Amino acid sequence: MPRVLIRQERCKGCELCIYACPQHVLAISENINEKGYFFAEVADQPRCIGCRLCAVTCPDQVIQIGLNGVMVHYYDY
Amino acid sequence: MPRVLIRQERCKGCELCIYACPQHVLAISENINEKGYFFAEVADQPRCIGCRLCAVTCPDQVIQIGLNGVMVHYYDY
Amino acid sequence: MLIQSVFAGFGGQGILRAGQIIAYAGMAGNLYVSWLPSYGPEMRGGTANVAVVLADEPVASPVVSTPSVVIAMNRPSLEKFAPMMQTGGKLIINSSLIDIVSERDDLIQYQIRANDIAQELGNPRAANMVILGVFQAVTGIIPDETVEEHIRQSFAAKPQFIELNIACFRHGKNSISQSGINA
Amino acid sequence: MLIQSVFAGFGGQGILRAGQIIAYAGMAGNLYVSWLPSYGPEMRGGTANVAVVLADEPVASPVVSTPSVVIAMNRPSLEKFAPMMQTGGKLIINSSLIDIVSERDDLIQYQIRANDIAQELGNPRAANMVILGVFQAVTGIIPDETVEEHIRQSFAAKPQFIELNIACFRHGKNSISQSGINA
Amino acid sequence: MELAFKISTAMKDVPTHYCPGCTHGVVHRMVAEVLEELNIRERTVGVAPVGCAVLIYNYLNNDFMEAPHGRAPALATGAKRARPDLILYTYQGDGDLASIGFNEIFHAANRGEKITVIFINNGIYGMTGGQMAPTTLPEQVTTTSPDGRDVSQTGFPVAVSEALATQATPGFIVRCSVHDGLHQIQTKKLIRRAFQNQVDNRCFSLVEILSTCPTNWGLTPQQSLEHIRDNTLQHYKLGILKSPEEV
Amino acid sequence: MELAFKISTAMKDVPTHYCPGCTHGVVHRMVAEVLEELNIRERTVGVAPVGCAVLIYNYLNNDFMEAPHGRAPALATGAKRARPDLILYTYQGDGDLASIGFNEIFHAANRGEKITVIFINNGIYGMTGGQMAPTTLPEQVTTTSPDGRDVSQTGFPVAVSEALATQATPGFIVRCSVHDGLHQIQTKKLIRRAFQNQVDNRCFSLVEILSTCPTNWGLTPQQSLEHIRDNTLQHYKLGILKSPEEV
Amino acid sequence: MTKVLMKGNEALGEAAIRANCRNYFAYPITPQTEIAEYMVRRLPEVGGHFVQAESELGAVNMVYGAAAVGERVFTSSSSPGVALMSEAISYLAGSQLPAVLINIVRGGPGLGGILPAQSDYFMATKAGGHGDFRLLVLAPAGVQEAADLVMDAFDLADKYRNPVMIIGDGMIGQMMEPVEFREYNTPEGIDRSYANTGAKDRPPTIVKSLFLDPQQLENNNLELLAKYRLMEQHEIRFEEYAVTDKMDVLVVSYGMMARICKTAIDELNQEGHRVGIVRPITLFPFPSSAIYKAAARARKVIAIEMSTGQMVEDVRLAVRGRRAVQFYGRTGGIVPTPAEIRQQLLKLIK
Amino acid sequence: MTKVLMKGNEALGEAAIRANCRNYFAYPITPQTEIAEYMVRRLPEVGGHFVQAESELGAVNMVYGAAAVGERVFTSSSSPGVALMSEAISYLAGSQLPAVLINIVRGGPGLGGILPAQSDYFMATKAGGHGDFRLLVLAPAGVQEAADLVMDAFDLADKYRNPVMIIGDGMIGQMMEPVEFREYNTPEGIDRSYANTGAKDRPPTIVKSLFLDPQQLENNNLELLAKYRLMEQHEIRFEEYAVTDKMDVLVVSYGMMARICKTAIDELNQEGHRVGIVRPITLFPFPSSAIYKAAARARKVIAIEMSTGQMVEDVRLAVRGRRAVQFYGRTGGIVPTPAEIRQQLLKLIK
Ligand SMILES: Cc1ncc(C[n+]2csc(CCOP(=O)(O)OP(=O)(O)O)c2C)c(N)n1
Ligand SMILES: Cc1ncc(C[n+]2csc(CCOP(=O)(O)OP(=O)(O)O)c2C)c(N)n1
Ligand code: SF4
Ligand code: SF4
Ligand code: SF4
Ligand code: SF4
Ligand code: SF4
Ligand code: SF4
Ligand SMILES: [Mg+2]
Ligand SMILES: [Mg+2]
Repeated sequence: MPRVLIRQERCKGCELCIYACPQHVLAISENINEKGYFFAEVADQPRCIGCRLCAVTCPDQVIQIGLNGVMVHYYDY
Repeated sequence: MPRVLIRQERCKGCELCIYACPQHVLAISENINEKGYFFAEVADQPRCIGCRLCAVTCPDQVIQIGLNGVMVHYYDY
Repeated sequence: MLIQSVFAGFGGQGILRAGQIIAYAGMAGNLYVSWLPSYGPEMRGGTANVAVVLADEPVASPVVSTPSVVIAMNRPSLEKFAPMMQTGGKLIINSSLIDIVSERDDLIQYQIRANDIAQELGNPRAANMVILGVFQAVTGIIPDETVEEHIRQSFAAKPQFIELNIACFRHGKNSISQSGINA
Repeated sequence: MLIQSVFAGFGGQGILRAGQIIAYAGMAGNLYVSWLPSYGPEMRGGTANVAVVLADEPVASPVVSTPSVVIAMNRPSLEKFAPMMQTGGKLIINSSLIDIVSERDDLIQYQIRANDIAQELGNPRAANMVILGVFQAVTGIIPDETVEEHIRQSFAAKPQFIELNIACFRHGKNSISQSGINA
Repeated sequence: MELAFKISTAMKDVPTHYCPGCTHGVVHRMVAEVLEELNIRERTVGVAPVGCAVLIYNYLNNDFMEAPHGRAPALATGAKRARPDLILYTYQGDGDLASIGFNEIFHAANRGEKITVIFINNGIYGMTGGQMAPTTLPEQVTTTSPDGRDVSQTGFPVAVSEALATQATPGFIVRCSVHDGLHQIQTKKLIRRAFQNQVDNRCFSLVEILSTCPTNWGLTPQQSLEHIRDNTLQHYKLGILKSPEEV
Repeated sequence: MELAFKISTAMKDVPTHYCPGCTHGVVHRMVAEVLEELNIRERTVGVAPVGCAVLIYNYLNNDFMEAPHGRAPALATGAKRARPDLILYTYQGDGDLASIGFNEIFHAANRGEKITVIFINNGIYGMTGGQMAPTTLPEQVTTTSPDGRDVSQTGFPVAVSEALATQATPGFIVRCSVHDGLHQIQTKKLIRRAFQNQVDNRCFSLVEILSTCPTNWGLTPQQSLEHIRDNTLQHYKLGILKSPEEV
Repeated sequence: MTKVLMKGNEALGEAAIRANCRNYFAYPITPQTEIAEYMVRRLPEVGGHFVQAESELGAVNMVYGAAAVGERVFTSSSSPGVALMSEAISYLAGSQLPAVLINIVRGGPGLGGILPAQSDYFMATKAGGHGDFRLLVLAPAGVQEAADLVMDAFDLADKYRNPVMIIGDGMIGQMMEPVEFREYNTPEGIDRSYANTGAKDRPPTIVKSLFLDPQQLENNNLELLAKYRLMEQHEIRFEEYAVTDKMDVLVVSYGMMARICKTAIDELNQEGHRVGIVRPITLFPFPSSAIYKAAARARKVIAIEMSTGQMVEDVRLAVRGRRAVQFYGRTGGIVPTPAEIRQQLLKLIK
Repeated sequence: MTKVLMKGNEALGEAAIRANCRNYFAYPITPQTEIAEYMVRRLPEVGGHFVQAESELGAVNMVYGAAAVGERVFTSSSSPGVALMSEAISYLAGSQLPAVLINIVRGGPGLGGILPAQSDYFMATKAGGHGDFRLLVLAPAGVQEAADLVMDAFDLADKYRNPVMIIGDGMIGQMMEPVEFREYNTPEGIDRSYANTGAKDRPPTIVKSLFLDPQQLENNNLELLAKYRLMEQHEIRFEEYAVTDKMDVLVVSYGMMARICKTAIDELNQEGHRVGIVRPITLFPFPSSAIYKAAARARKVIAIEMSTGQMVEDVRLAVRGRRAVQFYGRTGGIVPTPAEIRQQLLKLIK
């Protein structure tokens, strides 16, 4: 079971992760973080397939992907 | 009738004209000019076909080719 | 007469333009003026601010290290500039975005819900004009018409926005009672 | 004691090497020495020259503007340096290539057919050693053996040439009668 | 919980000064990951450029020196020659590398310096506020090409990798992009190869990365990535332009 | 007597400082002839390099400015932009153009400056006494490669024309040689085209000419020409690398 | 002409255009990039030429080229960029070419910072390059003066066939102030016979600084020296303010720093102190004799700069030991406040 | 160690090698190319590294790189090449990196000529670059001293983490003189903690000159300033010769020029005149107080340089108005003769 971990205080709300996610797991929050950005949040965790594309695309090291169990190997990274 | 005109005081004796001449018209003199160079001289004028290669190759503007009559057009220059 | 003011906020809040309008109007009003934006690296993504000096003698230093008037459009601006102000200085706070006031008790503080008012008047981007109105109210050394004239000039390229900006300016100006803090 | 000499000629005549041998020998003889080649653009295709100073006190200026000894290996060298010489200076002329002498009557002039002699002795390139011999004869402040020793060192990489060069040096040295001009 | 994607230990845990969505951050992370994966962080020295990435030493967890504008390859050369056991890389923008510093990169490549170059081509001078770069696209509006780049006056975009690839000295020269996941994955691999070449003492390596500058392009981060896909890629072909195996 | 070959009026009637057999003189004469033939001498400004040709203004009969080492293309750019009616050419050696000044030539070419560049590639620093140039051949002995150029340390010879030809801006880039009569004749024609391009306001033009330095190669003038034929041509292919018609 | 409110950087560019300069070559660098951004719009309107160069080396050498063909031309940069130009600036001076160079100084050394500084005084006045040469250096203290001096700079460059440098700091570049451009007419009879304009009906001109014969090179140096002496006779400019007899303190300060000093001085004088200031406007030639005279009328002398102490050497040279010259400076982009200066002056007064 | 006869350029290179410097990067330029030609043979013998750089910009920035990884390194050039390095030299100083730079000065400005000159004094001592920084500058007067000072230069560079410049002229580079290399041992305990040697078991090191916060940048400047003050306390070197009471003339001159002056002085003193000389060996820090004291013992003071007058400013600063300081100079590659100097001194004596 993959889990998307978002360090919201680091997020700059660029939305790149949201476009990157093939499963539409992520969305922009209605709240702002301390820096004044509307941050990314997980909108639909169960859809997540753990592909890591959101993390690969995030310019600000906001996202980590947690895993319980076996990882599906979509691509080497 | 082509004629090779050599400004001997300008010649640096590099011999390039001599090697360039297809007709072996030119040679190095046994005398030196004011600058201390053994200069080029015409050794066998009648063989000259007026091809101008000696003049084209001379790095020191030593050689001009005079012409009485029609020039044989070996190449554009 | 010497007004050493700082207009501060996020980039994009129209802070530099507000300062410029005042500087132009000051010049038109025969004052000596200078306008000096911060151009440090803090520009990027962070705060933008501009020092505007209005004086009846030539301006010595365009750098304002102890402002007499500060417009704080966001919280970092308030936190940065309030401590530097002169005693008795006037601190104008955009209370739409800032939920605190300065702890200093030697300042005159004005709170104005600039974003909300602008939004209500129909142009959320004109918060800077609302707050400019407050500035005009608390300084009042340039005739209102002159400032309004320069607001018009500043938006000459987008005439459809002129009246709305003027309205915001006036609203800001009138929202301040002559004496003291306003919520 | 101060010898301010200039060795001058075409590039390729071994002028710099001759000067170097003398400088080395001078140093070995516990003299103060300096060796300063001209490195101007005249190098290319033109003349080469080197100023060699030998002294019993530290050398002040390695630049020789009024030489006391000049070796002229070709005509341009003679024409350039003879006029600069000190009164009483010694001018050594390679008469194989120079058919004149200086017009100055306050110099001691030596003519030596350096190229011809070298040729006769079997190495046309050793004209510099012939003339170095003359230099040794007319200055004579370094023991002959010391100079010869440094000729040997200078040709250490080509031992087959050593003896011939020594022979040229000796011939040059001995071809000068102790007093005055020699043809 | 196990992490299938975690933050590289070769990066410092601090926020960057980059604008939201700027891909400098993406490439930073990839470099850090490679240093970690190849286990070379502790013998790696980076050379910071002058450009938006001038503060890269605040983010990556390896030793750094800061170069005068454009001269990073010369610094890396001096450092690598003096200490061949260290891993040297430069991280340079297109103003830095393709404009003022093109001579240094060209000659470092041509001498075959065993260094790794990360070249961020975002087609603009980010740090100074959006002036035209040699790599700016035709018709692109910048503060010094306000009516769009006029190729008749300023020339066509400079193709650095192609120019370097023409030279005979063996090297690894590639162009890639970070405009979508696929390309990001590939870019990471190429960066790894570029460092591996150095670990193996093989050759000069340069990875040109098509990158964004949302702020000065006047686009959102997402639009910026699309701009690469739709426009930049017309002018800049991706691929391995030269590899040491070939030569 | 009519003259079938006469000394160009665009040259001053003075001896040069060049070494015997140095082909700088050959190219000088060709440039002069072209200025005369195209009747442009009176509106032509040359830019002298730093190198053996630094005194070119003593020999050619047109206006001249003298550039800092390597910067001739920048001077020509400034002059040509300020006075587009003038004909601007630079005359540069390989140290000047391919080493210290490569950035200036690269960007002048890339901007498409309408200037003419005569590039004398003799594979060595002539003026300073024979040090290695970026264009020095592998194994070639110079004073700074006393055991022969070691390509593993100093890289392979730089190919300027190839590097410039990769770029998209239209231009005329050719490499030719003066090592025999045939090639000399061709070189002259290419020089003429390079100036004609400018007269027609067409494009940037560069003529790279393989040239000799008998003095620092340690060869006779004749051997030097043979050296080009037998060795240099192995590394430097002749031909038109780019022409404005193509693009 | 009417007064307009203008950014210093833009006023510099506009003044150049009004001084009939049609050529500008530059490379971006904070805090003066607005000059380029302004010129790229304005020059085409007047038929001028702008190239964004590949580097400052490219820019300054394009300036060389345009100057050599006899056209007015300028470039601008900030400290590291100007340092890069050093070799070429020496060439410009050696070849006796007129050109205008603008340095909007930022904190150094090295990459330093981008905030205002005056730490390139030495580079401007002594040795921004190799060999014996000098630039004529003008230091405005505000946007209006900057605009005026740019116009003068082109005339002075032509008059002396020498590069002229305008030195400002980040404040001058970035601030807006009212400015009125004066009517400008290019002086008549500028001699352009040196220029490369095509050898038509005349022998070729050669613009160069190479003189292989040392005597000729010395002659060139003596020609340069003679020009510098002439500048010292004719071009020295400075402002005196509150210079009176029996001053407590004489301040010497230039550029924006001097303006800040003036505020402090006004305050002090209102309180009954006697503080005056000499503000050099030409940094080379330096107003040595004015300073010498003013110093003689003061108990104490202090040089105040945004540097660790550069102009102070010229002040000491000017004062010739007659007074000890104190120094106060801030660096790295820190702009001293009037209050800070006031405090320093009070220390001296006591 | 035995004495060998050696060209100055080669002795400079050999001394560097003996000072355990293993890295040299340079670009050819007359009159110092022999250093490179020597190093290209010698360095491989000792496992060192030489790169013929693409330009002086390349060379000096390679120096930066090698210095940043904590290795001894030097470069050499001549005037125009050194001017090109200005920006990078400022970076070296700003980043507090040790390195040795050699300038074998030739006539300028511009391309100038290739003969000996001293016209880069300003560039070496005041402002070979932007911002507030100084090089420690050493000026040998012969081949032996050049070799000795090179060894010292590396130690001084390490001691102060500051670039050190050796400034000579074409004569020093080209002449051969006897030289004996002293035993050299690298001082113990050089602190290399600043260096980029790989962040193993320690936090990363950062070699930089950028400080965006002006207070930090000012701090860096104050650190630099403190080093320069320390140099002024501890590193001043000069030679006094024939300095006595009641001198007719005190000469101040450096480098080879001073040697030439000494010959003239010897002659004059033998004739009964009293002429002395102070020869600065460190040009920065400048031996001001020695000159001040010596000047007090002389009727007249003259600075003699192969320039149109640069060091003379520092002499005037040193003398603080106590004596008028005369100047005599030749430029452009002309080396004054002892006779010429003698004549100048005689004029003053009368
Ligand atoms: C010598 C010098 N010239 C100019 C500058 C100003 N400058 C700083 S960054 C930069 C360009 C940055 O563009 P790029 O390299 O493309 O990096 P980006 O910011 O786009 O990542 C310039 C011109 C400088 N610092 N030094
Ligand atoms: C800034 C600078 N660096 C170095 C030099 C020295 N220098 C003069 S000519 C030259 C190289 C000449 O070689 P090249 O350009 O190939 O011309 P060539 O003499 O071979 O024709 C060099 C390095 C200089 N004058 N200026
Ligand atoms: S891991 Fe993949 S599926 Fe899950 S949120 Fe990220 S991008 Fe979407
Ligand atoms: S990509 Fe990163 S910074 Fe951007 S919105 Fe997503 S989590 Fe935030
Ligand atoms: S013209 Fe031709 S044939 Fe006649 S001499 Fe010259 S090269 Fe020989
Ligand atoms: S080519 Fe010219 S210089 Fe050479 S030998 Fe012939 S005539 Fe003389
Ligand atoms: S200015 Fe551009 S390149 Fe720089 S951080 Fe912002 S988006 Fe990135
Ligand atoms: S040194 Fe070489 S390039 Fe220079 S003139 Fe002599 S032969 Fe020609
Ligand atoms: Mg960029
Ligand atoms: Mg060459």
